[in-house]
Amino acid sequence: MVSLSREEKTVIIRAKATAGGNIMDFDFSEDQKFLKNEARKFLDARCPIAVVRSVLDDAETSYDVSLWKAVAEQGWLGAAIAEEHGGLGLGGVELCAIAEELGRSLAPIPFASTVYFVAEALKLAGTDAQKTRWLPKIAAGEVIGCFATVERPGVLTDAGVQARVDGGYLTGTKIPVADGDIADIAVVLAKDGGRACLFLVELDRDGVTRETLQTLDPTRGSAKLTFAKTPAELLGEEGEGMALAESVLNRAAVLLAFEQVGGADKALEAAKDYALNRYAFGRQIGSYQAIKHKLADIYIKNELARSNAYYGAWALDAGAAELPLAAAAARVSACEAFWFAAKENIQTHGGMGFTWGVDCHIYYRRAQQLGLVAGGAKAWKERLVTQLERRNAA
Amino acid sequence: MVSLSREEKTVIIRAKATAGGNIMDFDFSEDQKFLKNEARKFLDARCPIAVVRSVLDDAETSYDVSLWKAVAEQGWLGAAIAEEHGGLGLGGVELCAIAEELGRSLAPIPFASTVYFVAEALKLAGTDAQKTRWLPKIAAGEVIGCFATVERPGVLTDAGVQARVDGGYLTGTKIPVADGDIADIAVVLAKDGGRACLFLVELDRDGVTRETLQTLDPTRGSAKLTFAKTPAELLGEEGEGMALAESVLNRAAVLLAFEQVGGADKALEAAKDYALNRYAFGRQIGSYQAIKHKLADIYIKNELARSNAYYGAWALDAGAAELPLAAAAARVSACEAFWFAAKENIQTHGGMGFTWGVDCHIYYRRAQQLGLVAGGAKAWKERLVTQLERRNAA
Amino acid sequence: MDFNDTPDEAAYRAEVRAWLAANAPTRTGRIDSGMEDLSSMDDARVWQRKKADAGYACITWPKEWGGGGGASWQSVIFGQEEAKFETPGNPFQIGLGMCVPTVMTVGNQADKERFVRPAVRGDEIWCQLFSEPSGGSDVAAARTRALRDGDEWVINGQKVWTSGAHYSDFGLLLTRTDPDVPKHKGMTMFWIDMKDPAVECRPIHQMSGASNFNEVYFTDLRVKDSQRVGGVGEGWRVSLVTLMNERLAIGGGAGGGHRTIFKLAQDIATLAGPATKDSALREKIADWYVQAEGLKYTRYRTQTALSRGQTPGPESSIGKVVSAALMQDMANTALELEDQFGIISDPDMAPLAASFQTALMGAPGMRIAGGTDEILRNIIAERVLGLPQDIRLDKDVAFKDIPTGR
Amino acid sequence: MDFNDTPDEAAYRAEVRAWLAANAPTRTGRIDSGMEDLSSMDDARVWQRKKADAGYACITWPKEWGGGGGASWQSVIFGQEEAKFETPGNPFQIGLGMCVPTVMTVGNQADKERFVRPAVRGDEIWCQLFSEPSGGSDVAAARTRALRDGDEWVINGQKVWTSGAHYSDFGLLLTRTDPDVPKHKGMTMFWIDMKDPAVECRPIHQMSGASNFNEVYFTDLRVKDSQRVGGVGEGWRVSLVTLMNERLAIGGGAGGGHRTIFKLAQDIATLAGPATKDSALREKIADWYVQAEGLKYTRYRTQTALSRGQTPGPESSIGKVVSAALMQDMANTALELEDQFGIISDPDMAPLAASFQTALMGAPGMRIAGGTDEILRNIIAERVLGLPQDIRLDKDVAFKDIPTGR
Repeated sequence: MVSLSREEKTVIIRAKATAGGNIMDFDFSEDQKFLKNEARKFLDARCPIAVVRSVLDDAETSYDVSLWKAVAEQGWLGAAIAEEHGGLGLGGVELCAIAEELGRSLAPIPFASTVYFVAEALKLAGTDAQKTRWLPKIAAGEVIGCFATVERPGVLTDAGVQARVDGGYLTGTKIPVADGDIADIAVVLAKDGGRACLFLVELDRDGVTRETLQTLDPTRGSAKLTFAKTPAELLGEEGEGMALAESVLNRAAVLLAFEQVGGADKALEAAKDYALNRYAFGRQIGSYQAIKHKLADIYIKNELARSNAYYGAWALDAGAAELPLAAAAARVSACEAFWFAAKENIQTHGGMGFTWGVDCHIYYRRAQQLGLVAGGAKAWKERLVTQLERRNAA
Repeated sequence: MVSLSREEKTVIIRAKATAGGNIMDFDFSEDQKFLKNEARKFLDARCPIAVVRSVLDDAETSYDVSLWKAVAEQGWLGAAIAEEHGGLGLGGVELCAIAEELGRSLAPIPFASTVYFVAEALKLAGTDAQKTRWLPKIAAGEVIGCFATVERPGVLTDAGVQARVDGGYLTGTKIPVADGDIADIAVVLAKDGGRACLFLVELDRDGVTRETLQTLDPTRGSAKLTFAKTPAELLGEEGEGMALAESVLNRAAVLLAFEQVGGADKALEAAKDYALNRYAFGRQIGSYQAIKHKLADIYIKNELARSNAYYGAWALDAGAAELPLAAAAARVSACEAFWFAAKENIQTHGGMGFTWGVDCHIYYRRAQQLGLVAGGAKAWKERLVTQLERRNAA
Repeated sequence: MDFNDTPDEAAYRAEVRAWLAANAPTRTGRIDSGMEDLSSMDDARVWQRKKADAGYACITWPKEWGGGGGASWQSVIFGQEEAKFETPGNPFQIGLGMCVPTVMTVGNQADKERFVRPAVRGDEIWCQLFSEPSGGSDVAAARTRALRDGDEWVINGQKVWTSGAHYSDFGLLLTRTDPDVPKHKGMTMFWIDMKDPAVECRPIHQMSGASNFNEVYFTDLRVKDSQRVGGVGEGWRVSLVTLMNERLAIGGGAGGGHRTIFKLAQDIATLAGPATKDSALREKIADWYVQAEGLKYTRYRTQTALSRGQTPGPESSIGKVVSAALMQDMANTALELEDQFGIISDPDMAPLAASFQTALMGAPGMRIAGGTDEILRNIIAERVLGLPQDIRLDKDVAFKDIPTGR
Repeated sequence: MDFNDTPDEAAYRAEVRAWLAANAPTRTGRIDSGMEDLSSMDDARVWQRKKADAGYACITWPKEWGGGGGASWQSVIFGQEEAKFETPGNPFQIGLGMCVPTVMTVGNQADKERFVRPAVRGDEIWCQLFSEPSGGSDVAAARTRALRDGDEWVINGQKVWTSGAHYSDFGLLLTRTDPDVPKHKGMTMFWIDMKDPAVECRPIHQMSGASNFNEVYFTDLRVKDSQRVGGVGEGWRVSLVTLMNERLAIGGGAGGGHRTIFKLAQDIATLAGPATKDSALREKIADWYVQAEGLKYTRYRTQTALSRGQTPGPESSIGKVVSAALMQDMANTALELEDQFGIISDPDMAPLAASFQTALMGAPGMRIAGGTDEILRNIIAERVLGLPQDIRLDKDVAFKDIPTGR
């Protein structure tokens, strides 16, 4: 083994320096690990891959109702909701721990839309009345939410928001809306007097048309929502719509990153198990460096994504000013990790890997769903660098 | 072996279609192969790596004078120069064949500057008088040329040209200028009356200061040229400077691509030889897939680069309208191939690979020299896509 | 380097063009739907027979066997010209490209006379039965058992990844006849009648939704010893003849994809402005372009070699490795451009009829079918660069003693 | 996840900060020039002794051996705080990080008493003599021969890639004592006096121009049997103890590089406009940032484990693989931005004192020294993921019979 050169040591020394800070506790706490472990046990029992597959193969459903109920009974929906609003009053890190396990199990439920987006939006911008009315229902699993922003291909921009609210009535179209096919309420980005605002819309009201969409991931639902003079209630400050939407996206990005890390870990495990049990030319395929190094690369990306997600979790929990940058880093890293793990897991499985009957493609589909639902990695890279410029300028 | 799927066959069928054309002769001809083969034999004998190393280790020289003379005697300098101007009157493809062999041997001579840049510039824009005066001297090896365009970091732009010509006298600075340390004449891009033009400058005239530069590739020379009221003769139409410079760069890009392909092939051979003769853990390291697949990837990039260079050679030789696009594709592909081959050849050599005594770093240095001398791959990618847009619009 | 024909070539090309103009359907740009629907199968048979009658099917094969009795440069020219037309899909490729040439090389006289002409005319279609569930890339791991019974053999087992098994008339079948000798020594090749009731085909459902392959089961299939192709125990050598031909078939190349993604970019904005001006996209397009063009010109080099009657260099083996990864990367990039909208796979709603969503789901199969990226890199490293084979633990062991993890 | 100290931690950190403020030089940002110039070597010794006197050298080691007798969380805190100062380079790292711990683990009592304290105080410096020209990554291929001669051993052979051999007082030397048994069984470890005339050091000239390593030659070097570290034939087991410690030392991480390239971009234009607005560059910066930050936070996780007295997880092994490739890619991208100008490597002329040209020439060594990318991926695959080792042909063969190509 060649020893370390001086350049290297210098790099390491400097790196240690940049790593400075007080950090003595950069991991889940014992309590959080216990919660995470319980969540895994629960999901291993209640959400084996067969459950996901049944949603995949059933064109009529986009989520597993009984799993949704069971998750509600666990109190996870309200994990990060204050006790006064019927939640457990835990912190953001606890929710991250749950998210990682949900991602591992590919849980086919509208958890992200309801909790990461709508509940976070309410906590962030809701009036006491709005919180008191909706958060307890969300915590109890009585209400499914969805977050409706874009209307066409491409990134979310102010100019792209055509939906209009006039005198409290919403008219326009949102597509795609994750879980819009089953949601009870929607947080909608629309313009009132030309200024973007967030609105709370009950989907059982007049003028709501839903069209279920065919997507790459049938284990999660999506819809086109059309509104014609539908009653809409302002959420947050007038004209703050874009800023609020971005704040919600930042929080969701961190939580989604944990789901992605969980999914990427599971894909790596699947590849590893196959590589250990599949023989070619009289050897385990896992004994070939082409496979060994492929899996090592997956591992590396997963660990980088996990570390970036941890920092995001801290920023989320501490409500730190670093959140926008930390969220962008967590998202970019997690999108890359899950996509890479999912596609190389298929490759590791060879011929079986691209058959419908083997589970690989379910991870591949979910990697795209999670990678696009809060906006794609490309847009988040631009956000990240913009944040970097601000920080360097400061 | 899994058979081909229908999608694949479809792709192949469509690919064949796009490949359409009449192409029945997309390779060097027998005569050209003979010339190429003779060139290789000559350079194997006259330019072993030891010759390159002696230039590398001698801080005083930037080229091998005796090799330069010998190459001139071979007539290569005038290969693509008309017989009336003392050349062999061969075509561009023949010059490409020679370029590939020069690249293979890392020949430490100012061939590119003199032939690909200056001779091509004269052929393209020179008056009969200018051609009659300079081309025979170039063909005979009596004159070394250099091509001076940029003055600062970043791509060549009209705004970046600060050098001025006033009443036939040039004032300004050019840096870096490949082979500017040894050249007799320079083709200089400068502004006259605010419009960019090419000028022919004899470097033994008044007001010329040369400062030899320390570069990443000491086997090739480079200098900072400062002009103070130095006599300069217009080359080509007034105000056509940028356009002419680009035409010269397009021709040079194709010829440089062959040098790069030659160098990349040699780097691959070096890696292969080492992988076959070096043992680790009781096996040839070439029996490990990490090495096998690394070398396969080098081979793939080299073949792609070779094919793109062939198309560039055709466009160069036929003076085809496709030249700007073909040249950009050849350059982008060749830069990528030589850089990848050079750095992974070092990696294949392990600890020995990054020592001064082993030759790997000489290829690594030359890959950068050839990759930057006509402008870097990044700029050429932009040029390529601009050409694509024009073609698609047409 | 010359794009111009010699007088002979020009004359032949003119003749071919005239014939094609008179006989071939014109290209519509539509990608053929594959042999799953049988009408297009009929079209294919009709077209093949037309070509055979005119001497344009298997141009380089002897006339007495239904070929064109022509030179290789003629077959290259015909291929170039035919590719400009929207000809029916080619279900004969595996038969004429792999199986029948194997019969012609190692089969007995009777078989040659029986099979070659009908195959050339498209009257009979062949499939290749090599891969097995336990094998995958390791063809020599075949376990389908053939037991001698007097003048016959009794075959039991399963094959997988067979293209066109369900519409084929005959199949070239690799079997294990002696498990007690090393794997490469105990195999034997047969031709079989795919319509035999002892042969069952089941389509394989792929993640893309398509079913391009079959599993094929043999239950006490009885074949005559005269159906043997090559000697007993020589199956491996025979299979190499077949697979050598497959290599050449693998062209690859996702030409033109850059145009499609540029089209997509024209209707999309990034955070920084119009996507067509986005240099990150532009540089990727440049990278994809030089790869796709590089493959195209590499095919030109192959065609040049063929037209000169030389065997093409190994460059043909790089096609699929490059094009499959390119397809996956381009599709993923396109979806990132579409952003949230990218998840929609409904051709009636997604941009460009969801072609990038389709490509995304098809790409993983492309990287595996016809030899995985890893196998192809091994082939390049070993056959092209002459690097050592991977260490083999299964060479001098009796087949039945090779570890399988089961 | 919490960036705040517990009261104990805060108290200790305050104490450390106070001491460092009073005793350490302040960080100037200058990268230390390495141990080649001996003045900085003296600085290093002085600083090490200061720390030892204050109980801040080898904080977790017992007091009676010169350590601080402290807890692991204390040593983490001290490391964090010390890193904020421009402390001298650390020539003691290999000795205190690898060699001396090996002596402490397997050495005899006399050696422990003789060597530990002087090493902690910086009075004596150690180097590690494992790699050989024929070996490289394969440490167990050591051929340096030690022949028994009564109560002594006579050593002949050559080592390579030794950091600091020329300024070291002692070395930990891996030798071959029995070539007739399998390679891992015939080795023995010794400590040697580097000042012995039978030991010759020659610097290795690297492509970067630097000389961070040495070749070390042994000509009839005589050592006492009492200098043996561990039993005869147990050299491999002993070397694993040493190398296990090396793994932990490899942090890696080119943090902050993205700032430098952004600085470069501010003064450069692309064909499309100012480089800072070039999305191709911006997206690369984002990719590098998440990698560098990911490594940084991975180190936080390692520090957290250490501070909790746990052995850190394998995540520490990913550092160099990521950072070395990142360094090479970023340097190449920077040169492409500089375009023609990028070839200039003169620090007085090239942008940012030619730091990217320097990085470009240093990166290849980074990808190899301390374990090649390939070896590290193997380590991750085998030790972290539990995948099988590569097939070994050299395990049960007598060392002298292992193929070497020579």
